[in-house]
Amino acid sequence: MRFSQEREGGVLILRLEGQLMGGGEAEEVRDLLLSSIDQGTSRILLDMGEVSWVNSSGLGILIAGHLAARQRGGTMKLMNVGSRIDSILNVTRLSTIFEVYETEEEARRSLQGSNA
Amino acid sequence: MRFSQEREGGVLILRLEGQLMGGGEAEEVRDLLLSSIDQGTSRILLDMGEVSWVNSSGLGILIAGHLAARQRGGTMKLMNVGSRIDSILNVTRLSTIFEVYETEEEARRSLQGSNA
Amino acid sequence: MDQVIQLAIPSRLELLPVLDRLVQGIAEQMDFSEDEADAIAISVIEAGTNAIQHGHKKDASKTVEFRFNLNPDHLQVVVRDTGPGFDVDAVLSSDPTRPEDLMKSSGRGIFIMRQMMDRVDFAIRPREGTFVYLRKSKDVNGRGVAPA
Amino acid sequence: MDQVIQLAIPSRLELLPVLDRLVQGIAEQMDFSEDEADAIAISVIEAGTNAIQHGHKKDASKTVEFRFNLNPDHLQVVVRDTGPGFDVDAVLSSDPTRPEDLMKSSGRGIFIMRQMMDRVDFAIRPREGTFVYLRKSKDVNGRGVAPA
Ligand SMILES: Nc1ncnc2c1ncn2[C@@H]1O[C@H](COP(=O)(O)OP(=O)(O)O)[C@@H](O)[C@H]1O
Ligand SMILES: Nc1ncnc2c1ncn2[C@@H]1O[C@H](COP(=O)(O)OP(=O)(O)O)[C@@H](O)[C@H]1O
Repeated sequence: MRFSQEREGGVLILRLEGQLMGGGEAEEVRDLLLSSIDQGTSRILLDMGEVSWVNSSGLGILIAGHLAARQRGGTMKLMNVGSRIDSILNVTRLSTIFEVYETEEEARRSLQGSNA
Repeated sequence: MRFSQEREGGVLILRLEGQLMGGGEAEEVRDLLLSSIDQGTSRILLDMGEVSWVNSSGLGILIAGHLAARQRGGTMKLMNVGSRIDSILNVTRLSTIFEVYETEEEARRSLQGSNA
Repeated sequence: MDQVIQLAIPSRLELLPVLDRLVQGIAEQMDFSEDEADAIAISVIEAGTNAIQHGHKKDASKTVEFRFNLNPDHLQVVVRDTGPGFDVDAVLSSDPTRPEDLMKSSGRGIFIMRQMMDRVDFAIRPREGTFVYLRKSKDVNGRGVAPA
Repeated sequence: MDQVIQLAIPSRLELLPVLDRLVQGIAEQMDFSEDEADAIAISVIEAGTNAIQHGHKKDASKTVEFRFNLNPDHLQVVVRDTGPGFDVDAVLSSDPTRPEDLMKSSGRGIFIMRQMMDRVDFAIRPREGTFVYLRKSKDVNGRGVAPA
């Protein structure tokens, strides 16, 4: 699990790479999400394009981010979700919770339009 | 290990795919090589483009084909050799024995020009 | 007997990707489809995660054992930890997809295994530990992934 | 002790690709470069091939054991079969790259291991079997592949 971050117009874009499976670097993603939200950045876009794998611990991290952003009146959205991860989101019904965008443009537009 | 064969102008083109590591299907490659040569096809081109891996047993199969073709006055050449396999050929000095071509055109031309 | 692959790893979550690689290799060797291979891999990883996290409390000196039985028509995987076990019935009767549970940050591992595999069984044996049995058949409606 | 991964497989050459996957995963986990990972994988495969072919004569009921010791600065792999062993000195003194041996269809496995790894040692122990020790260090001139 590697990640890089960008900030643009009040939106935090977090690009994840590898396996989001809990332990080590995956916990750094949780910490970064929660501390950014704590510091006031509550509009977050997770780029899942390079994520090959998510297990239930990884899903827990996504949920933690989602809840924290919402508590601050913001929102966390996903983009570039591959078919493997899409199937896990479907199986666990988390697809009904996370907003998923196909393209970066759409995702950014939806977040920058919001007033969080 | 999977393979497919083509015959063109007296040349047998064998396209290998996967890991050439001895056992099972790799032995089928040996059998095909030796029986084709036995039946008079002694100009052979091995397409290694989709071969991800060769171990010492796989090298033994290549050598068996090379020797059998030569005994019939023919020749066996390689093309599309990736860097992993190239390094094994170098380490074992088999690079001094096998003729390796970069492109299919070159390889075919060299074989069709020969009179084996 | 001649189709058993055994793996033993220390209880470290960082090793799960290594497990993923091995399982994908075994699934490929058995000619499972890519979807099926993914389903098997994630299930074994979930079972391994539970063994490390709940069974061994991440004590790296404790070993998690994986036993892969490669049969012509199915794969069986047994995951073993030496922890105290848990109340299986209670866990099996909970459903993490109920609207009120959907936001819980945990409690999905066993559910995912049961969605992805044909059979999931548990055995808690005093002094021996906790055993998870995962089974996936070949072809028979090759459902690697549950419908949305 | 908490960095040991163990694998046991039946003596079937068809399982070598599974071994390849596991070794690549371990090498990746240890942050070896791709060239180094390839070098390690092919060496472990050669040792496994010998254990299956020479040590166990492909008797699938016999198990080959692999022990991976993950250390901060190096990986050590021990490959064990329960066969009778062989004359190590005789094999080590032969060189498959000599012009007169170049066309031999076998006799390259141990040579490849020695080119690819930093250290290769053997132990033949009565009643215990044949042990091959392979060692690869990190960074120190990261030579995954010998020069042409
Ligand atoms: N190997 C195990 N040893 C002890 N307890 C376990 C084990 N596997 C599962 N459990 C228990 O079952 C519960 C549900 O597990 P699971 O569905 O995987 O979700 P999660 O691990 O996210 O809690 C765990 O919280 C734990 O209490
Ligand atoms: N694990 C083993 N058990 C018994 N004999 C072995 C073992 N490993 C190697 N040998 C012997 O050493 C020889 C050289 O091995 P190697 O260099 O790998 O080449 P190859 O396997 O192609 O013969 C083998 O032919 C065999 O006689």
